[in-house]
Formats: sequence, C-alpha cells, structure tokens
Amino acid sequence: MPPAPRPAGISARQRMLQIFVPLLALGFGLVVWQWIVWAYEIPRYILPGPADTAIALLTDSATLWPALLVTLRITFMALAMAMVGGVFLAVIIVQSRWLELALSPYTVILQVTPIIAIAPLILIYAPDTQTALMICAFLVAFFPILSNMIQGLKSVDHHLIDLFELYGASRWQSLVYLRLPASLPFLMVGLRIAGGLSLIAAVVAEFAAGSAGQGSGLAFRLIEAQYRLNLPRMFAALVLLCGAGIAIYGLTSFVAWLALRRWHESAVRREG
Amino acid sequence: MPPAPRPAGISARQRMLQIFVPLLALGFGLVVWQWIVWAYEIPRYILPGPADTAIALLTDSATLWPALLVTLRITFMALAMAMVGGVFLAVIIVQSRWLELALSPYTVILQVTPIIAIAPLILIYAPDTQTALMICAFLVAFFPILSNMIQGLKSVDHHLIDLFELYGASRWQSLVYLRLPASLPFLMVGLRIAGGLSLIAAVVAEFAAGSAGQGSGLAFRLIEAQYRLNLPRMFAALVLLCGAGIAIYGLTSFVAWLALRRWHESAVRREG
Amino acid sequence: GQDKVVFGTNWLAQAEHGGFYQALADGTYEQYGLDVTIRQGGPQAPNRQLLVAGQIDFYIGGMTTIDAAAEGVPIVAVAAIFQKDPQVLLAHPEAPFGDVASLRGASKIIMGKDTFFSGYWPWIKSTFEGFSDELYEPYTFNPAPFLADPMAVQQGYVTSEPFEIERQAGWAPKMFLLADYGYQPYSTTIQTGQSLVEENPDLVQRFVDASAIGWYNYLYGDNSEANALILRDNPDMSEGQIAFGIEKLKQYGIVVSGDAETGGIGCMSDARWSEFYRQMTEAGVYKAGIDLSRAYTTAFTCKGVGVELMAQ
Amino acid sequence: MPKLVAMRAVSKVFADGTLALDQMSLEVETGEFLSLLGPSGCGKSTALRLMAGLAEPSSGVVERPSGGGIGFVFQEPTLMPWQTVFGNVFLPLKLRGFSKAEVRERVMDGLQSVGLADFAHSYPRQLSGGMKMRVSIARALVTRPSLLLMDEPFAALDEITRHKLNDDLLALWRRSGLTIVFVTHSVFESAFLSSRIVVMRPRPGRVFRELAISQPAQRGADYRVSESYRADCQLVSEALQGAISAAGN
Amino acid sequence: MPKLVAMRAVSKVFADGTLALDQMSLEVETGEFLSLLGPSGCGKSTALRLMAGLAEPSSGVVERPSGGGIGFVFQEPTLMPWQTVFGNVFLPLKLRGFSKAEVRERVMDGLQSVGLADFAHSYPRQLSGGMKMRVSIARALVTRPSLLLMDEPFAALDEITRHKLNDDLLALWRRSGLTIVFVTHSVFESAFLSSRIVVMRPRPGRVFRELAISQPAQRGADYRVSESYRADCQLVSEALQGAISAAGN
Ligand SMILES: Nc1ncnc2c1ncn2[C@@H]1O[C@H](COP(=O)(O)OP(=O)(O)OP(=O)(O)O)[C@@H](O)[C@H]1O
Ligand SMILES: Nc1ncnc2c1ncn2[C@@H]1O[C@H](COP(=O)(O)OP(=O)(O)OP(=O)(O)O)[C@@H](O)[C@H]1O
Ligand SMILES: [Mg+2]
Ligand SMILES: [Mg+2]
Repeated sequence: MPPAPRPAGISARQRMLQIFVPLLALGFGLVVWQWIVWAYEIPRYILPGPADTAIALLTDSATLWPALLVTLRITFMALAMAMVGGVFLAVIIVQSRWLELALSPYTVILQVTPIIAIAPLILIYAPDTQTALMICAFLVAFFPILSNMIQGLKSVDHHLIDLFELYGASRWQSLVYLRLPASLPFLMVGLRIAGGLSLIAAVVAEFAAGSAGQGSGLAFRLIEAQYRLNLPRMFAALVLLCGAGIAIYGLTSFVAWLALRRWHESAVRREG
Repeated sequence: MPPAPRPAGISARQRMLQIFVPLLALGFGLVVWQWIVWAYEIPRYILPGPADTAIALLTDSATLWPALLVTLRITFMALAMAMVGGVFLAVIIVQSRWLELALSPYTVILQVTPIIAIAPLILIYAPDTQTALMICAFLVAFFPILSNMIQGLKSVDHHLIDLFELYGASRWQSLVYLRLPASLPFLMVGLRIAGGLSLIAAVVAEFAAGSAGQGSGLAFRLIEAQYRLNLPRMFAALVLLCGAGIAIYGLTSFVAWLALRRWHESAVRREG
Repeated sequence: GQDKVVFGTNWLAQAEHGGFYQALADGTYEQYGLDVTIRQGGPQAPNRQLLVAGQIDFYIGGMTTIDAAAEGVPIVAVAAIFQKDPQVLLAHPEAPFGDVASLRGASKIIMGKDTFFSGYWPWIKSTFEGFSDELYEPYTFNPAPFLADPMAVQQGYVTSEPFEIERQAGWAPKMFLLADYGYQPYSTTIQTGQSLVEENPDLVQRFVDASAIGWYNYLYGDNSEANALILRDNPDMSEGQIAFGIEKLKQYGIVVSGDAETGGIGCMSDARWSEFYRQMTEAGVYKAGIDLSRAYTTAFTCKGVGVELMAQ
Repeated sequence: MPKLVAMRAVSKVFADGTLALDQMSLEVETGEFLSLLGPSGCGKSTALRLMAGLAEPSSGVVERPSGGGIGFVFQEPTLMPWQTVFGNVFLPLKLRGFSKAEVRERVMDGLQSVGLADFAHSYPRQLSGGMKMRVSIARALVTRPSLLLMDEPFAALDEITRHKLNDDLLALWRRSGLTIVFVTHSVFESAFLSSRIVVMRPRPGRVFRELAISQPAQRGADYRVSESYRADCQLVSEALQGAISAAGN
Repeated sequence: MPKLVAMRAVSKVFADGTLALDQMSLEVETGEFLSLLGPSGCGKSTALRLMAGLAEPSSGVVERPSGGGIGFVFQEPTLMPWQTVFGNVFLPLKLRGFSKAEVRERVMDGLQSVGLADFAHSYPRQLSGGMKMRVSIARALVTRPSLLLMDEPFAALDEITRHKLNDDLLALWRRSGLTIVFVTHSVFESAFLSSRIVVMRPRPGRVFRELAISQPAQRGADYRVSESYRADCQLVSEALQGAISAAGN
C-alpha cells in the first residue's frame, strides 16, 4: 500500500519500488532455488529447478492456463460469497450478545470441519459439482472475514455510536454510515487473509470434490502431474498458483489502500 | 467475552448465560439434526443422527480420545509456533517498507501453496514425521496472525508514536510498551482465526503426511471410519473435532477478553 | 548382519498386503537376512514420493513405473504380486447395468484421481462408446454418495468395498471386475530404485523371494500372525473383512493365476507389459516411444520360488 | 415557563463503582440559556449525556422531550475520520434523509459561520484541534435543533474566534427561541451568555448554587466591559470557589 | 541569554499541500516563559512539534538542544488506553529505565499535584475530559524536564483548577530555571504567566508581534486584579486582534 495520503504524494520512484522490490526479492529467491538444486545435485524428480519449471510452464501452457482460470473463477466467487456472507453474519451477530453466544459455536464448527470429511455430504446435496466446489471454498474463506468483521464492528468508537444514537440514526443507517466504514481496517485484514485462503480453498475443494478433465482447475493438474511423477509440471502449476496468490494479495492490498488511504493510521504516512 | 469492564461487574446470571446459551443453541442444533434424519429417513450410512453418533463416541472412545490428544498436541504446538513466528515476522516486516515489499511475496507463497503438494518435500527434509506435521500445520496457521499483526502494528495511534519518540524510547521499548499492546485488538482476531485454523491444519497435515496406525490423530480415524462406511464413528470423530474447535475458540476468546477487557471498545460495555 | 529395508505400502494395512505382513510375522524376511519395517500408506500418504526420494526402499505400486520411465525417474517394478487387477466397478443391485459398456448410463462414476488419470478410466473411454469425463466424480473414500444415488457407479477393490457396503447397507452391490473385460495391468507391483537393482541385486532378489513365500503362506498357510500384525497396524480392520479379502483374492485368482501358476507369485512377462503399454498408449495415457526396459525388470521373478508351498 | 428537561434526584454510578452524580435535581426551561459550571470531573458531561438520553440514570428520573431536535457538541470533537469536513457536518442531515444536493448550501453556510468553508474537503486528521471543534459545532447547529447541549465547545478556540462564536450563538438563541445547556469552564463566558448559571459541586456532582443573570437582552461587545457584567462574573466566581471549598476537596 | 531553541525562516508544508508555517523565525531563550498566542489553525501546534523534533521543517532550520529533557503536553491528552493513570504517568520514567518501585512516590506526587491521586488505578476511559488532560500534564512534569512544551494544557479545566495549576507552574518555573513554551488561547493566562508573548498571524503562520511582559516575578493572586496585569492583557488582546485583522482573514 502506498503510504502517502494522496495519490499525488507518490513519486514515480516509489511506484517503481513497489513493483521492483518484490520482483527483485522473488528473483533472488529463484537464484537461491536454482543454486540449491545445483549445489546439492537434487534430481529433477525430487525438486526441479526454476529452469525446468519454466520450461514446463511454457510447454504445458495449453493446459495450465485454462486450469488457472477455472481455479480463479472459483476463488473469486468463493471470496465474493465469503465477503458477503462473513460481513452479513457479522452484522447479525453483533446485534445481540445472545445471538453471538448462540451462533458462534456454529461458525466454529464450520471452520474446523475438514472439507474432506464433509465433501461427500455436500456432493450429495449440492445441485452440481461447481456449486459443491463453491460451497467448500466458501466454508474455508469466510471465517477470517467473519472474525475480523465482528471485531471491527465491536471496535467502533463509542463516542461515535453516541453521536449516531443522538441523531436518531436507524439501525441500517448506523450500519452503513458508521459501523461498516469504521470496521474497514479490520475487514481489510480479513479480506487479505481470505484472498489467499479462498485460492487455497478452491484448490482443496477441487481435491475433495473436484471436477476433472476438460473443465478442471489447477488442483487437478497439480495432482495429475504429481501422480505422473512430472514434477516440473507440478511446480509449474505451483508457480501459477503462487503467482495468482501474489496477484490476489496485491489486489486485496490495493483495495485496502483505496479504502483506508485517506484516513486510517495504517495507510496514512505519519506527518513529520 | 463478558462485556463488563471489571470482573466484579459480571453477575452470576451473565456468567451462566455465557455457558448456557451456546449449549442451548447446540442442543437445538442436535434436535434439528435428529429431526432431519428422522423426517427424511436418511440412512445411517449417509448421515447418522446424533444418537448414533453419541453411541459411536462412547463405544469408540478407546481409539478416539487418544487420537484427539495427538491432534491437539500438534494443534497447540503449531498455534504456538504460528503466534511466535507471525508476531516476530510482523515486527520485522513493519520495520521498513522495503522489507515488507521484499518479504510479502514469500509470506503469500507460503499461504497459498497447498500442503498436499509440498508435504512430500517437507517429509523428505524434516527430521521426523512429527516435525513435518508441525511444519505443515504451522504453515496454515501463521498467515492470519501475520496479517492481523501487521495491520495492528501499522494502526498504532500516531500521536502515541510521537510521544514515545519524544521520550527517546528505544525501538525495543516502543515495541514492548506501545506497538504490541496497541496491536492486541488485531492480534486477538488473528489468534482466534489461527486457533481454529491450526486445528484444521493439524488434521490436513495428518492427511498429507499420512502418518497412520498407532500414534495417529483424529484425521486418520476420520478417514478410516469414512472408508469403512462407519459414518457414526466418523461423525463421532467430527464431533470431537468440533468440540475441540469450540473449546479452542472459547480459550482464544477468553485470552482476548483478558487482554482487552479493561480498555478496548470491543470488550468494554458502552456506558449508558 | 541384517539388511535394513523400509517397505512402504499404498494403503492402510489390509488383506491385500497380507503376504508382506506374513513374511514379516513368520520370520521369512529375517531368514533372508532382511530387517523389514513396513510403513503403511493412507489416503494421501506420500509413500511413492518417498520411494522416489530414496527414503523408502520398496513400495507397493501399480504400473506407474511407466510414468517414471517417461519422466526419467529411476524406479522400476521388480515383481507383480497381483496378476489381476482387483479393481471393480460397483453398482446398485437393481440398477439396469449388465456389463461395463452399459455403465455409460450411470448418473456418475465415482473414482479416485489415480484411476482417472492413468487407470482404467482412459481405457474404458477408448474401449467403449459413450463414456465422457462428465460422469466422473472424485472418490473421497466415503461410499455415501454412491449409496445415496441408485444410478451411481463407484470404484472399489473386489476384496474390500463390496464387503463394507453389504455390511452397512444390507445389500450386495453388482460388481464388474475390469480384468474380466480386458483391462490387464499388473497390480501390487513391488517397485524399487534403479540404483538398488544395479548395486545390490541380491538384496532385491531376497526381498522379492521372501515376499513371494510370504504370500504363499498367507494365502495357503497359517496367516493368523500376519492378521494380528495387520490388526495392530490398522485397528479398524476387522477379522471378517480380512477373511472376505482372502477369499476374494483366491476366488478371482488375483494373486495366483496365469504366469504365476507356474512361474510363482510375482511373475511378470514382457508380453503383458508391452500389451498394457500398447493399450494405454492407444487410450492416450502414455506417449509412444517410452523405453519400457526402464520401467520394469523380469530378472527377479518367474523362478518358481515358493510354488511348492501351494500344495500345503 | 414550561420545563423542557428535568432531572429529579438523579444519581449515576458507573460500572466501576464511581459515583458521578448524587441525587442531582435540575430543571431546564424552554427557551433558556443555561450554563453548567463546576470543577473538572464533577459530572457536567455526565449530566449532559443524561439529558440527551445517551445514558440511563442509576436512580432518579430524567424527563426529556421525546423525539429529535437535539444538537450536541461533545467535549471531544467526535468526528468520523473517514469523512471529510463536509461529510461530517452533513451527517445529521443525511440521517434525516436529505440528499447532498438539497442541503449543500446549508452545510456550507454552517462551515462558513465557523470559518472553515475552505476546509470542506479536508479530513479531520488534517485539521488543528480548534478546527476540529469548530466542525463539531457546525454539525450540531446544522439541524437547527430546538435543544442544544454543548460541552465546552469553545475551550480550544482563541479569544477572538471565541468571542465571535459567542456573539453568533447568542444571536441565534435570541432569534430562534432555542434552549441551550452549555457547559463551560469560563466564568466570563457563562456570565456573558447565560440567562441562568448552575454551579455544581465536586464529585459526586449535584447542584451547588443557581444564579439568574439579570440582563439577558442587549449583550454586545460593550457589555463585556460593563459593570453589571463584571459583578456577575464576580458572583459566579465566588459561587464556584464556594462549591469547591464547601466540598472540602 | 543563550538560545535554547531557534527557528530560522522555517516553513512547513503538509503532504496535502497545506502551508502551515511560512518563513517563521523565533528564538526561545534559556529560562524564559514564552507564550504562543494566535488564532485557531495558525500553526502553533505545528511550531511546537518542530521545536520538539517531532516534525521536520519543509524549509528553514530548527536548532534545538540535542538529547532529552523535553516535556510535552499535547493538545489532546494522548494517553495509552491500556495503561492506568499511574502507568501513563510512569511511562517517561519507565522509558528511562526506572523501576516502578523506585519512582512510585514521584509519580504519585505528580498525580497529587493535579488532584488525581485517587484515580491512579483508573483507566483513561473512566476519566472526564479535564482529568485526562491533567494526567497528561502530570506525565510531562514527572521527568523534571529542562524544556517544557505545552499545547493548551489548561483549556479543559475549570477556572479554579486552572488558577491553581497556573500558580504551580509559575512556582516550578521560578524554582527550577526551566524553559517553557506555552500555547494558550487565553489572553489572561498568557499575560499572567509569561515573560514574553509571541502572537502569530493566521495561517500560514508566522510571528506577528512579540511582547515582553514587564514583571515576571511576584505574581500572586492579587496580581490578577492589578492594573499592570490588566494593561498587559489589553496589549495582548489588541495584538491578537491586530494579527487577525492584518491578515484580512
Ligand atoms: N465511563 C466511565 N467510567 C467510570 N467513571 C467515569 C466514566 N465517565 C466518567 N466517569 C467519572 O465520572 C465523573 C464525572 O465525569 P464527567 O465527565 O461528567 O466530568 P466533567 O464534569 O465533565 O469533567 P470535565 O470538566 O473534566 O470534563 C468523573 O469523576 C469520572 O472519573
Ligand atoms: N496532518 C496535517 N495534514 C495537513 N494539514 C495539517 C495537518 N496538521 C495540521 N494541518 C494544518 O496546518 C495548520 C496549522 O495547524 P496547527 O495544528 O499547527 O494549528 P494550531 O495553531 O495549533 O491551531 P489550534 O489552536 O486550533 O490548535 C492548520 O491549517 C491545519 O489545517
Ligand atoms: Mg466533561
Ligand atoms: Mg493546536
């Protein structure tokens, strides 16, 4: 997140840094990776080097990229559902301490039940596999958003609550004009966690309840490559996955920056 | 978390409610569950009722409870590692924007790489299976703590930072007396998410690392029961898992309450 | 001294691993100078990767060394315990399916990913009309989705799933043994590293021989000690299940049939390897031109070791 | 005159056991300008919050007009950090369903009257302490309330601005027949503005003395140097002194 | 007298482009009691922050004593909400390595002097506005600094408490030879306390006029009603008026 309070405040140099420093760091990682593979003479079928992986990425691009798209679609739908669901449930839960007490065990149950264990049930009752995948991925991604959002909603400045009460704000108005914006710093962390989590959840869901063949996602390609002992291809799939994860992280960070840059301590540079 | 600002402020009635409302809600869930099973005549091998599950919980207690202990041990060790690791890394990362830019891709990579894909690598290079399990579970649990902690550290009131700077606080003093306590509201959400997540991570890790037999945890019992179509036992294992999850949630909530009850909006009742 | 050997299985201890447990339990391995540790597999246990990484000396696999040959991974199959693949497709008894070809009418076919990638699924698709990936649903080792849908079909081992399904659901599923329809891979092969084969063929030979003897004794001798070991490693296994498994192994000639009848348990022939490779290449699983000699070796089997034990 | 707000034997005990108000009784009449004066921590803010219905008395009764029309300037600016100055002042109107276009003028007039029209698009963190308080004042006035509760609104302002806002407030009060309860620490300010002054004793707070101020009308700049004003100030000052020493604090 | 702090042609532009200070020059001499007066938003807080080294000038030079010994009362209380009143006042000493036991007396004396000894174990949210400010004052004094920067420390206090703290501060200043830079909105307060008063013009801030106050010694309660005090107040008031109208604000 650019630290300057106004877009005008970001110099071109800073903008470059934001792109280049991570790339440089990643490049350094690649060099270390390649070096380890060379130095310890690790065979390709245990740990392929970046070169092998890059070749696989090129040669298998015809299958890998479409698979990435499938996974990304599930990811984003799960993330969207988790956002809506998590925020909605959090709003309901903070309405009353009773509701919170009554509902929190269920949210925990949803969080800790292994997808693999309940995937069959979901498969039985979901109308189709895509929906089942979405449900699985959603279940994984929504708890961080819920938790952060609950904390955010509870952390609203009491003086501002007084203010809204005084001016006769309806519940809805308090929610939209006060509680939601005040929760943004928390919600944005939830979003950042859930971003990566829904990607990995999409993968796990595909493992557990996955589609296969033509319309299948990265998880499937990954498992297939692993099964076929084609480690370079597996690492190519992993690289795509990590790339997607970093992109999603960048995106969620950008959203957080947009939401907070003008006012919140975390995004505003300290004046000095 | 009891809302009253001082322990003395919690009436006995409130304390009872905190235990009984969730129990009641869970009881209601059990009734609904049993009713669904009856009303739709769902066979035991698809969805066993609570009664079947309870019986399985009793009859299989000799294998289930030790398995739970194994899983819990991994869970807590992973959680402890994630706490220490997440907080430590967050502290390092917020030292400089450069470091953050350079390290964040790696933290994302760790978050989005599916455990299943890298478990073999971990197993190959970890000294023993227990360590491998711990590493897997740690990888899953630490990102939420890291993310929340980073946001917490960045959200410190700038005026207080000024104050500390003015009084010549060392980096270490700023960290211990200002940044860490100020981050607690965020850290506590991270802890709550990571609590459930490290439980589920312990389960997933066990799947992935495939420890089996005598010293194995709940995941193994679960899969085995599922394979044997012993759904009551599988659900018994799930119930234990969920129970453990709820207990961990309760514990993390309690820790959060201890940390925040005296001062933070989220834990203090609004005076009125 | 004894040679330390780690043997990784592909699943939790069960009758299908009986011969190995037998050799361990009755001291056959010891007699052959082997100190064997069995490391059981599981749903996602990475035992095969551990073999590749050299942390396991022998591993129970299928025909996957063909993939290894294609990828230059130095592992080879040195014996094939199961002459016939025990894989079956299961259907509800009242479902209108008469043979494998008619399963195209199923609502879904539930199977493992391995089957899907390089098992009988590509073979079925290329051999019979009307099968497509739309039918596939992943097997999560929970038969409930199968039981819930009368038109569903699920994979299984002839030795295990039918037993559980009958015990739980109360009815015996229809079974289609793929081996009966021309699907001819070896199964439960013993895989090991190329280097071990080259540097210590004697150890490999001893392991293969001792295992074969173990299998004879397990199927035709006193297998109570082996079963006790299995039950210890996998407490959820039941005596009934084991008995059922052994019976089916015998009934369908899974272990002893074809070349094994004369050559002994574990016997493999070049002809079957090439035929399977041809079939599956046609099915699009493998690319042409893989050097099969790097996938297996018949140097250790078909020597008649233990055949005499069958007479017990 | 009819009572608008009445506190009858109101006590307020906070959750930690602090007794902030002890059997305090006070009536606010419609149209009056009442100042609350008292030592720091005596319960002035607490009393205001009770009158606004933001807190419940632990014992006793608070009678207050039902329904809106209250304006409140809190002791702290209490601005939404994510809204601009304009957005903060617009808030009470937004909550009543007005659209931005409808009331832009009105909001800008409010900002103008506290000298912040140029800062409409700034965020609170870009303002000085006094500027934040002025935003808060503009927000309280923008709804044209019939009851205005103000908790040390001008404490953070320089004397010139303060005098100007004093005059403005007085003019508004005269014009609109509004009722004002005004907490201040400035004896001079209270004597200048009020029609009645209530001096509270130290915690636990309650009314120590009430003083009616003689000439409510015609208070301009020259009133500040008049003899009667000085006498009033003297009286109030003594009452305050008395309140503090009476409690033996 | 030697200069302790000097601002030479200091400008301060904030990231949003606001020009807060424009070529401001000001010297603070060791041992003086300097008051900064000026309209709201003119840059007084900004100037204090520059003197304390909490902000960097955009142009110009700020010379300041290197090393500690600074006490700062911020315009807002700036208390740590997770610490008790005691903990907050103890902080500067803790940061210097003192243990609680060593300085308990000292901290409690500080609290006593602002009348909050009874609230040592309360948390900031349990305090009234004025009480929070008093905690902040106690914190700034507890280190016995040689340079004390105070940003409207007494604005939230009632007149009696304010007078008492005025007297205390004056006594402390006389006794210890401490240098004080004091921002206030009260003309009376500045005239009562200071040895020199600097009046700033409206934003962009800079020095408009400096006034030396004649009798720094011997200012007790009766000084408040003396003729020379009133004359000083009059002078300061006019200077302030002049500053504001000069800018045509
Ligand atoms: N939330 C709270 N919890 C506990 N005690 C409180 C709380 N709020 C206020 N108090 C106590 O109540 C008393 C009255 O507080 P109040 O804020 O009404 O004082 P005040 O007259 O407004 O003082 P000031 O002039 O300093 O603003 C104080 O002693 C304070 O410590
Ligand atoms: N962080 C900031 N970003 C942008 N502008 C700022 C910031 N802080 C202060 N300003 C601007 O700088 C100017 C001076 O502010 P400063 O706080 O120094 O005023 P002040 O003299 O202390 O006023 P007051 O008496 O109201 O406290 C104001 O116009 C304000 O809008
Ligand atoms: Mg108050
Ligand atoms: Mg200021």
